[in-house]
Amino acid sequence: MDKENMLDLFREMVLIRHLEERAAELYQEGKIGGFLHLYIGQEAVASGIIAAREPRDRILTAYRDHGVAIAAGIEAKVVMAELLGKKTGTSHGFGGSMHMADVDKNYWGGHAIVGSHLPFAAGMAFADQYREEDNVTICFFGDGATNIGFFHEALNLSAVWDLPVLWVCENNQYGMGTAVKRASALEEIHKKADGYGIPNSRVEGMDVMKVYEAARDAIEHVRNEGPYFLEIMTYRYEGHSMGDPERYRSKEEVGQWEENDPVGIFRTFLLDGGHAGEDELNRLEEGVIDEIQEAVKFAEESPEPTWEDLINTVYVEEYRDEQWPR
Amino acid sequence: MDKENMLDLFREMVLIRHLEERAAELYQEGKIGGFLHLYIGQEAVASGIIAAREPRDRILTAYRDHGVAIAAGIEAKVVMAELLGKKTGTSHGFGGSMHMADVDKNYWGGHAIVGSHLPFAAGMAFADQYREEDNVTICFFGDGATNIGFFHEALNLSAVWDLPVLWVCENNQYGMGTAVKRASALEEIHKKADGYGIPNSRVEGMDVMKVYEAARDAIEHVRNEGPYFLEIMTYRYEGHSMGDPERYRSKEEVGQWEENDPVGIFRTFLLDGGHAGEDELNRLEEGVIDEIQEAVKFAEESPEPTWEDLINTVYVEEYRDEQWPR
Amino acid sequence: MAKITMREAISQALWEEMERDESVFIMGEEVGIWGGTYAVTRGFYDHFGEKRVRDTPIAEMVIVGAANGAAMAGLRPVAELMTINFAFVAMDQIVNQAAKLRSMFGGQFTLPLVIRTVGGGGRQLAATHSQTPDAVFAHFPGLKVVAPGTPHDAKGLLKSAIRSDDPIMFIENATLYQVRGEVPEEDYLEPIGVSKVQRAGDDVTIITYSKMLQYSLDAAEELAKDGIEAEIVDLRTLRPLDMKPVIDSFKRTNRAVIVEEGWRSYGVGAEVAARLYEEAFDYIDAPIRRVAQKEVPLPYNQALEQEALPQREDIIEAVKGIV
Amino acid sequence: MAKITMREAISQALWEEMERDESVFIMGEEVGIWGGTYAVTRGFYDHFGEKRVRDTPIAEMVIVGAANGAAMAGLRPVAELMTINFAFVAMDQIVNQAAKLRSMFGGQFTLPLVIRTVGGGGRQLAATHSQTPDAVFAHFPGLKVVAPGTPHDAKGLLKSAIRSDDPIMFIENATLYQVRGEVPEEDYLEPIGVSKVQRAGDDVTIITYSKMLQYSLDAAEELAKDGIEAEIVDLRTLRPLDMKPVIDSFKRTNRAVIVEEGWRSYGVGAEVAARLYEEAFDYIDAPIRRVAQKEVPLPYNQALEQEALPQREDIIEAVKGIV
Ligand SMILES: Cc1ncc(C[n+]2csc(CCOP(=O)(O)OP(=O)(O)O)c2C)c(N)n1
Ligand SMILES: Cc1ncc(C[n+]2csc(CCOP(=O)(O)OP(=O)(O)O)c2C)c(N)n1
Ligand SMILES: [Mg+2]
Ligand SMILES: [Mg+2]
Repeated sequence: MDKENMLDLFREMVLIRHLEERAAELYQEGKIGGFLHLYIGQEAVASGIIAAREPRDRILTAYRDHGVAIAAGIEAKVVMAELLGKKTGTSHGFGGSMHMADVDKNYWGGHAIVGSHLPFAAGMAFADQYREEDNVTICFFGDGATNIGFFHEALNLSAVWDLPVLWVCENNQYGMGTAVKRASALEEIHKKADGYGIPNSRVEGMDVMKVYEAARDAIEHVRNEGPYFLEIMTYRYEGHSMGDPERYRSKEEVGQWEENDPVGIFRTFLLDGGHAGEDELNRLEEGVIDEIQEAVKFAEESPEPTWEDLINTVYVEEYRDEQWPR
Repeated sequence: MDKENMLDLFREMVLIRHLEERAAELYQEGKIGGFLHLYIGQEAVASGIIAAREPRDRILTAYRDHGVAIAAGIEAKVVMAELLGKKTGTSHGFGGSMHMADVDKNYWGGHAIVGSHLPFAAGMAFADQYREEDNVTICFFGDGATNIGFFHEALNLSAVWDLPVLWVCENNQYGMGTAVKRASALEEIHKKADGYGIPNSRVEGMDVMKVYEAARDAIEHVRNEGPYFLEIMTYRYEGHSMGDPERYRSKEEVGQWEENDPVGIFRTFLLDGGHAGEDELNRLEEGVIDEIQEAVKFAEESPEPTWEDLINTVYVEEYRDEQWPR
Repeated sequence: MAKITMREAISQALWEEMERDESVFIMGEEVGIWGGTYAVTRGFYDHFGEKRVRDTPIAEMVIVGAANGAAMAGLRPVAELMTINFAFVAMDQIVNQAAKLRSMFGGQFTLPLVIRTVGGGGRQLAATHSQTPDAVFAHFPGLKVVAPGTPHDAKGLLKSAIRSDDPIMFIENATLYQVRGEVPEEDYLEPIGVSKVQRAGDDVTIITYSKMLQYSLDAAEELAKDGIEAEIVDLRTLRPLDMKPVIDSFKRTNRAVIVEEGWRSYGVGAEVAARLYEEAFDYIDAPIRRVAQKEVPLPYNQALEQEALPQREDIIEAVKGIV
Repeated sequence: MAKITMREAISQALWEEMERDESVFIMGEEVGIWGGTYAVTRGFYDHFGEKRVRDTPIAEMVIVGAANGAAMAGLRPVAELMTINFAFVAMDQIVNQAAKLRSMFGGQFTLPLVIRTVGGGGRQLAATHSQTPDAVFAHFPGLKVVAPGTPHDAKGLLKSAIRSDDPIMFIENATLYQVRGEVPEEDYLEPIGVSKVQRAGDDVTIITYSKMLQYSLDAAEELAKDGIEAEIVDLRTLRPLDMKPVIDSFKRTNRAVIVEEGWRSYGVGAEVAARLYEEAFDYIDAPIRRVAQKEVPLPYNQALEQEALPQREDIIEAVKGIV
């Protein structure tokens, strides 16, 4: 990766971090509703993986999706507008925090039923295979999602049909308040892929360059040889969602992981490697702060979607029903 | 196993074989309705496994359940009565071929939604663990069932909660018309258990003594150490159910497996090992033929269940609804 | 016009649409080598090849789920669920995903999905394999639910469904596959969401669909012998629910019987009755009757299963009770 | 009597029944260490221990499925599905297994299962997380479906449910947990399957349940200012559906409005309306009105979500339209 790309990547991670912090504030202020799941601590995963994709490669994830959206190239203001439920948001205000997508960016959501999007990923990869296009579908999901039936059926199908999917498990140690070993027979989650004959590996997820390199190789593998499974070891610094009492872990544990802050690690890497100077990085960070501020302004000033907008999303074709609320 | 037990086992396998053949005829005659899935060819599996259980050990299986019912100790006439939809049947005529159970024999069905009973098995084993009873729950299912979400969730839970379940996959090479490798990422199905950290092995399933010995060890393991997974290699000689066009396999293939007929193998074993003489085995077989004849007579002469019988099964408690069809 | 079976009509619709459009493919359990458990896709695997006629593992969640994904990515999947009873295994993918994906993401993509499945009782398959839970699927906005009662409608509606950009649950009935009816030779479509008068009459309106259309037609012939002429309106689509032909008919007959195969409570008849009362209150001369399945899990025993299922005699009796 | 919240009432019911009967246990996602995502089981894990308060993997099929098995084996599971939206993932185990197992095997065993879950919209959770599909579950014979609207009923009904030998779906509402009401100190039960008059009145009958009971009570107060006295009948249980108090009331008021949070078509109101017309045809003075959710996947945007959900004003308007 060249210097410019590295700095872009750094800026992106900082952007995610600030976006999430600002979102938390807006939630406290009551400007964001619903559930809000922050990506703070996991930035290196989405950024590292997605840095390695081609634009034609598809991306899907679960409800912890703002960071992934940013890494997929969606503007912060569009993410912010969605959080505020505005028409200018990724999903025109109908999806909210958990359901962001921008298919022009090949970002297919943002899915809130745990595991439900893994079958979609298989189907999208099938569509590409069917049309003989060599796209890769990259599907993110949590450690907790590996225990649900969707996971099993989707992984099996991807292997039997030899589908070009990169399965990316973000192992952040917990599914809500349940530690991996209390929910999963295998703690080394990537080994579950052996049950489907899918090659796999585990990667340290706080170091974005390591994630990037692993992703590059994995995507290469998928494009040429079929499905691959990456387990990325990471951690979320905030609660599962806003309002989590966090009875399941100690402050010490969180503190230990904070010492491995992915933004900090990457900053050090850039400085120590002579890829950038303090000033440069600080300027980037200031730019991010401005961008977030503008994003909030944009979101706040954006129009609300209308009832007609909503109705128009439900069916494409004629819908004859006298009681239909048009 | 002593001689008497071996002869019982032989008789049981012959009984299953004849029962199934008679059932096929009754189906052709229109006396049995619904779907009919025969166990012919797989007799050594249920007989071998169940010979190794204690009466306190629970049994569950899928819709291919007549043979398992007989092995669980249910009388042929009660099975036959169920096939004819009679009140004297295992399920009082409400379940039919696919849904036989006799909880007094610790036989918990007979379940027709593929994979749906694997969660039940986990729950039953949990109940035993909860009450500190050292029962083992033995759960049979097909190769095809290992690709459905139920399988994944149930196996995972059995491992995480360390439940006393013996998982028994009857690998008869096909799920309906789909060969294992066309549906399952792993052809060595027992290795799927590795994905849950459950010890496992594969056993030749046409030789009832081999099945019995494997089951004895496996049940011992489960009783003392937690879940175990057995894959039994077997084959069904008849179609998936009555009316199967069998386009998915050749006559030659079936013929090859028929050379390994489990009844024939066991017969030879008994004769060669000096455990029984020709006459003795023939007498047993004649007894079976009589038993089946009587079973059919019993079933045909048995009363039909009434509407009231049916209604009484639906709810235990009072049901206040003016439109309820009492 | 040729008289063909419902099975042939459905098979033709699939075949013609696959010939017409490369992006249509079929996936499901035993759709390929077996030729479909109800023989609807016999010959497809040989003709269209493994690429477009995909046998799947027994895994309904990923059958519908992957079809959802393929549809989002621009293909036109026809996902087969062997019976509607197994649709419950895939319920989330149907009612929570297919029905909502487009709207929830602001209409960014279409979801041209057809889920073909088979419902109905009467074959002694016992409680888990005999259901007619059509109303349950019709409850969810975002889906369309189609359930034809004649070969003509089955073919025309299935073709429309495959060409539609909306997710559609297409519910066939296992005991209708042998029913014969006239079907045009040439390409034709039937509109989704349009109820249809299948028999004219002035004395009572029978509102029904799917298998019960056949029962109702039989009952109407019996009633005619007693001089009672029933008009039969076939809903054909449960969502959207096109009440116009129902109300037009009712305004003439002032009497209605709704006939469905599924359970009575919270069934199709409830909705139709409620709407009739709402939209034609001033035209009611007698209570509207519902003929439906008795509320028990269907038993294997044949006599009891038939006792629980609605019969032609029940329709006749209901009509005679109000005319 | 003490005024406590719905959350406390439900929590007490669980606690008392667990104290009373060793065979009762709780299983579900986050019921243990977390204390329940809606804090209903806070303190249970510490008090009853890991054995009886079981955190599970995120695996709804095996949550309900293992509960089915445990119930067959004689325990009394209370399986929690974090929200009713996730019940679709476990749909087969609920409607195809729990509802049918006892009957299909001829009544050999009982299935004393309670599935506790939480429905309702209005919290900007968007389409997949905001549903009120209660009617869907009520369609299946073999199940009972309970959905209380007050702390008093929640406690009494949940205790009855836990002691019942039938499988019961117990549907709470996320926005009701803070609602307060009087609850007796002593042990009491409320009968399952008995509708209840929650407010007396002579001018119109409002039939409702769960959260919409609260809305209806508010609306009734407003209506009273205009001299319209609404009688409110709370169904409390959707299956079985006890229509007697509804019909008794309707025979006096001759007018009815049915209020539910879920979608209108194929919803609860349809069944209640159909039955009213069937059972009290001669007492109808005006069309029966249904107030329900507009038929769209609920959007995240707050204003639009509220526009889709039934409001107190809708109830008032519906009543005024017929009195
Ligand atoms: C089918 C389903 N069950 C339960 C939930 C509630 N839920 C939302 S997130 C979550 C935890 C998921 O954990 P994990 O997959 O590890 O992802 P993480 O939140 O750690 O990113 C749960 C249980 C849900 N959304 N869908
Ligand atoms: C959930 C579900 N999907 C589909 C079916 C239809 N079906 C019945 S048996 C069967 C094949 C099962 O194969 P396997 O598990 O190998 O068992 P076998 O019949 O070989 O004994 C299928 C697809 C079903 N009963 N349930
Ligand atoms: Mg996690
Ligand atoms: Mg098999």
